[in-house]
Amino acid sequence: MAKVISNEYLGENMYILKVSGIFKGKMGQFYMLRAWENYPLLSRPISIHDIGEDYISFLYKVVGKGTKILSELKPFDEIKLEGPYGNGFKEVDGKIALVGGGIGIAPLYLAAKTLKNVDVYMGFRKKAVLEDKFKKYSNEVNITVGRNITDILDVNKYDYILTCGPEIMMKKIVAMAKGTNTKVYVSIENKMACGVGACLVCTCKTKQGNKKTCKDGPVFLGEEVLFDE
Amino acid sequence: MAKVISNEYLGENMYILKVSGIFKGKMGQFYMLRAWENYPLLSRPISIHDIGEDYISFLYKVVGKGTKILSELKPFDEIKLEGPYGNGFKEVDGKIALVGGGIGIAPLYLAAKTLKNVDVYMGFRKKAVLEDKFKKYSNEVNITVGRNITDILDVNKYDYILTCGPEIMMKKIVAMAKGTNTKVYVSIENKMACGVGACLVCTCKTKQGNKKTCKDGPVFLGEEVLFDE
Amino acid sequence: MMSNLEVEFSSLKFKNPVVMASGTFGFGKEYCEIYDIEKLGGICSKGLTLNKKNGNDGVRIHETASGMMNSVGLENPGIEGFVKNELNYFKNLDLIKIVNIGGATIEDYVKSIEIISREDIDMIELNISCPNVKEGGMAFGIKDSIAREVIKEARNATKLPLVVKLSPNAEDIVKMAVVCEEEGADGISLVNTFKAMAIDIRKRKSIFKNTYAGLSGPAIKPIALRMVHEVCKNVTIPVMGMGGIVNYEDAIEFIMAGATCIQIGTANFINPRIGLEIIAGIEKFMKEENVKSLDEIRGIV
Amino acid sequence: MMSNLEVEFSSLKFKNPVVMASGTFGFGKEYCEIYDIEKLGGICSKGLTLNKKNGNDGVRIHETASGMMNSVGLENPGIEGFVKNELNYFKNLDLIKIVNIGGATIEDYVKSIEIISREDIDMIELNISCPNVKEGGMAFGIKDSIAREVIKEARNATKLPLVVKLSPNAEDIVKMAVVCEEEGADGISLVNTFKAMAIDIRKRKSIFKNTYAGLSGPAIKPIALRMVHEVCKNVTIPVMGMGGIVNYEDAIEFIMAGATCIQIGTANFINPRIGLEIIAGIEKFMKEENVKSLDEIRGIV
Ligand SMILES: Cc1cc2nc3c(=O)[nH]c(=O)nc-3n(C[C@H](O)[C@H](O)[C@H](O)COP(=O)(O)OP(=O)(O)OC[C@H]3O[C@@H](n4cnc5c(N)ncnc54)[C@H](O)[C@@H]3O)c2cc1C
Ligand SMILES: Cc1cc2nc3c(=O)[nH]c(=O)nc-3n(C[C@H](O)[C@H](O)[C@H](O)COP(=O)(O)OP(=O)(O)OC[C@H]3O[C@@H](n4cnc5c(N)ncnc54)[C@H](O)[C@@H]3O)c2cc1C
Ligand SMILES: Cc1cc2nc3c(=O)[nH]c(=O)nc-3n(C[C@H](O)[C@H](O)[C@H](O)COP(=O)(O)O)c2cc1C
Ligand SMILES: Cc1cc2nc3c(=O)[nH]c(=O)nc-3n(C[C@H](O)[C@H](O)[C@H](O)COP(=O)(O)O)c2cc1C
Ligand code: FES
Ligand code: FES
Repeated sequence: MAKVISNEYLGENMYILKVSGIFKGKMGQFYMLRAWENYPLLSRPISIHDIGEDYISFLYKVVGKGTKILSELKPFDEIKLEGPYGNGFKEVDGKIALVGGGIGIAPLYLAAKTLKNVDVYMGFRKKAVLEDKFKKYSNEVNITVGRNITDILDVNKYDYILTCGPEIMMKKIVAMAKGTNTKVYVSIENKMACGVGACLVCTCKTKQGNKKTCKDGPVFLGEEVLFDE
Repeated sequence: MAKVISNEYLGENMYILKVSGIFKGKMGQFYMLRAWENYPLLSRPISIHDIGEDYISFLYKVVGKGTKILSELKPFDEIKLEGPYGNGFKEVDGKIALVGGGIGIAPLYLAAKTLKNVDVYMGFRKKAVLEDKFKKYSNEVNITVGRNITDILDVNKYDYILTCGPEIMMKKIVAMAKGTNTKVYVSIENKMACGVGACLVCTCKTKQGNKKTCKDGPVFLGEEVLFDE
Repeated sequence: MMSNLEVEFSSLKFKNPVVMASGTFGFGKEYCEIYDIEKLGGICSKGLTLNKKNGNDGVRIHETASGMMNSVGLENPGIEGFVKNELNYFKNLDLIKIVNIGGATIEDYVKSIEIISREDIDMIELNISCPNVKEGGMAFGIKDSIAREVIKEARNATKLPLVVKLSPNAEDIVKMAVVCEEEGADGISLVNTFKAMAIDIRKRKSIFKNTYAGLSGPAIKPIALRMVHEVCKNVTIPVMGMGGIVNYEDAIEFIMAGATCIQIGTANFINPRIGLEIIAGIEKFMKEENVKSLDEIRGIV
Repeated sequence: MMSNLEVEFSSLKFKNPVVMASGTFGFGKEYCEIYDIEKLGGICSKGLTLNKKNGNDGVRIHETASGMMNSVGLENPGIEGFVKNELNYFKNLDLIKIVNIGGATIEDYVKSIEIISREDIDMIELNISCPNVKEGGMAFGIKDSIAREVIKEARNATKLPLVVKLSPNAEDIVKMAVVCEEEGADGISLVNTFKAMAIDIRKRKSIFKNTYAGLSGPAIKPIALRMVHEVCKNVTIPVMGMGGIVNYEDAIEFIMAGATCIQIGTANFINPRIGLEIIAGIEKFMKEENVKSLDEIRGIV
């Protein structure tokens, strides 16, 4: 049981939840969150957005029952966190772009903080958020609103692209990088139950066969992933 | 949807919940309360403790899931109330005693307020509550702590006894009044589903056959009720 | 336009597919005090037996995770009692009026059906989950060979539209449905409650005097929906689907699985006005998805 | 005293009655990183088939009211893959090690059992919920006549203690259990998941590619408990009870219904340390209620 420090509304149904305590975790890893007893049944996987000596924070979007309950948390309320789970982003070196679509920007902040000197690309439907926060740890922050972020991304400029967001966006980026020297890492979102690799419900199909999104991922090399259809 | 005004802790796991709005209801009637979506499944029957022009209040004890959720309500939180249901206490006239055991005192406050000039008897396990509040509307307030309230009750002094509390207490009072001229009205607590008389899960066995606690009760003439065993 | 919610079930026209389930809505009177129940598609009466029944002793309800167990034991005034005291109000309701009939022997069923068939009601729902006394308590609803007999006799006993209500405890629910169709039932309704148990560990006793009781509510919805889907794929007569429906999304799921009408039971206890809300929700869904008639989506999955 | 939690199941002694259910605990390795799993009574491996399986396509999980549906489709490394890559770790665990075996034909079952019987494990759990290819996909777990064949052959193929895991979709769960006993099974475990369905009403499609999927979790507990109770009253071999157990109270209910061991599946996803908490809870209950051995309360209801 950990205690909520704050739960700030950012607009566009997005919140930043800050929880007090000493937590482990690196960029791209996630925790299973639970701020309820037995209903809904499953805990919810949420990426680490930021982490410090005495806190951890999560950026999340309200899309259903679980995230709704998260959004109602107030300072001093209790929450259960299990993790950190998953492999996280690799500590790559070179020219790096972080590309996020919508709530997919969540894990990229810790990535920016960790990797430094990155270029950030963020695509939003209606309104940009956290632009200034990201600027602190990046060379440039490029934003689209209501337009595909892939429209303004030149994959050839980068050695590495770390991306998280709608599958269609990540798929596009992988396709754009095909035949180039750019390596794309994608963070896959699949529904999860155990979060630790025991139940096999979160399968990500790859050229190497079935992988567990929770344990072998959520970060995969883009070219390895067999996206749907 | 109504809004919580206050939710005051009294000690001994008891709370008074005050809800804002214009409500109907008289002594001994109850509402079905629900301050949650679909879990737990059923709403909880709680007697009217007090009612005014722009509020209604409930005195409840935390015993499980539902009352636990009620106890976490804060001012401005929303709550659903369906009611008033049930028959309530009769407007009797004469020498009247109100006898409550534990949380059974809940409906007696509105009874005292309505009937006036009553004698109140309240039995508690460990600590008395609301003594002063009851004094305002009664001739005398008699209290036992850790001892049976029936020990200090002389049924012959009264024309009517209205009682609510543990079944064993009410049964005792009915037995004590047997053969006297004192009429005892008991308020029965049974688990409920619909609250309106449609599902037949809240049966109270009486000499007149099965009655619905929610619709025909919760107040019955004590001598009519066939208590368990 | 309310009209596009209309559905035809056998020879009957329902204003909308939303029907209140037997045993959860009394004879309609109680809910009438809360809202205008004539907005509903139909209601099923509390289960009636030939003779008055006092129902079961002991606890009659127990809440479970997203469900509830009941052991009412068919408490009811008996067919004659119903006809005398309840029918007058019931029959004047402007919606489809279904009378649910239970029984412990074929003779009882037949007699009840004969009596009720003389009255001004729209349909009979034959509840075959009751124990068959002759077969040693085995419910009619478990084995299709036993069910066949009672359905056959029931069919012969009435000209009213006859719906058979199946138990999810049936050995083979599809076979059971096929038997209903073969024996001339006009429709099928399912599911009734699941046989279930709960134990009071401090008292070291079953919560219910009868040991087992019937489980209903959202908990059972995924199983009920599967059964309705299986049945709808295997019969041509119309189906009333139910089991854990609490919102319009659930209702649409049952319709997409093939149900013509849907019934709402336990959800009435969550919200007494749930029927109206589900009707409104279905209408909203149809508008959003540009569905002109439920025929377009029925059985689409 | 931990010792009074010990239970004997056939010839095996479990430290305590708490066993992790097949498919929800992998081969133990993952949870080992979270806590000392050797405190558990036992674990059942993920279901193994003769040959490696990649499992089902499409969505594999869907949450329901107090339950979840899964359609993993028995993804597993195959018996040989298990023996080569997993067994070394698995067999060295200090608890009762149960290997769960699935199959589509009797021949597959028998071969799998023969291979695994050469290895250093404690017990085989025969999962008969898989489709019987010969009978046209009808699961072995539905009809007792079909189940009898596979149990008979499985029994002949091994000297290891053999537990047969029953499906709640069986036509007659009690009959099924009796067949297990008659064919020499050392025990029975139940229940597996319930066949269930969910529909995506906007896409107008079943959530799962296979149309149906298996329901587990608290939603099913009341039905599972009833089935365990019915089975325990009708066989003399020991039973492992499961289905929706999420706390020690649930576990005690199953034991009072007659189960010797209890299995925990879905609850691991609510809280990875649930096994330990349930063990602690059972111990606390026994102290409070002055129960020296679980034998005193087993089957008391
Ligand atoms: C590794 C990982 C990291 C994630 N990180 C974040 C994050 O940092 N911030 C954030 O807002 N979200 C994140 N998500 C997605 C988040 O887990 C889901 O949005 C959340 O579980 C939805 O729960 P709910 O109860 O609010 O919605 P539900 O009521 O369960 O469902 C609402 C909708 O969300 C979909 N959904 C449910 N669960 C998931 C899931 N696990 N993945 C994708 N879609 C789902 C449902 O299909 C449905 O359409 C992450 C998911 C994964 C797998
Ligand atoms: C007409 C009526 C009026 C009532 N008025 C009040 C009141 O004014 N104040 C108050 O505190 N309580 C009142 N009760 C009792 C109250 O309804 C229950 O305490 C409450 O429903 C328990 O809900 P829970 O979720 O907290 O407990 P649960 O988790 O459901 O159960 C906890 C324990 O309470 C018992 N219980 C559950 N429901 C009921 C019930 N309906 N009646 C009796 N026992 C039950 C359970 O068997 C269990 O032992 C009244 C009950 C009735 C029928
Ligand atoms: C309290 C209660 C009483 C019931 N009584 C009857 C009955 O008399 N006859 C009948 O056929 N079904 C009866 N049922 C079953 C319901 O009609 C319905 O089939 C079942 O509850 C599943 O639907 P639900 O999950 O929407 O409640 C009863 C159910 C409940 C909860
Ligand atoms: C994700 C998942 C995978 C499962 N895989 C198997 C399996 O491979 N073999 C098997 O016999 N049972 C399997 N089961 C069934 C469980 O072992 C258990 O019987 C069932 O889930 C009911 O228990 P529960 O409600 O505690 O989960 C699986 C269940 C789940 C949830
Ligand atoms: S969520 Fe269980 S294996 Fe990934
Ligand atoms: S609670 Fe339904 S009849 Fe009383």
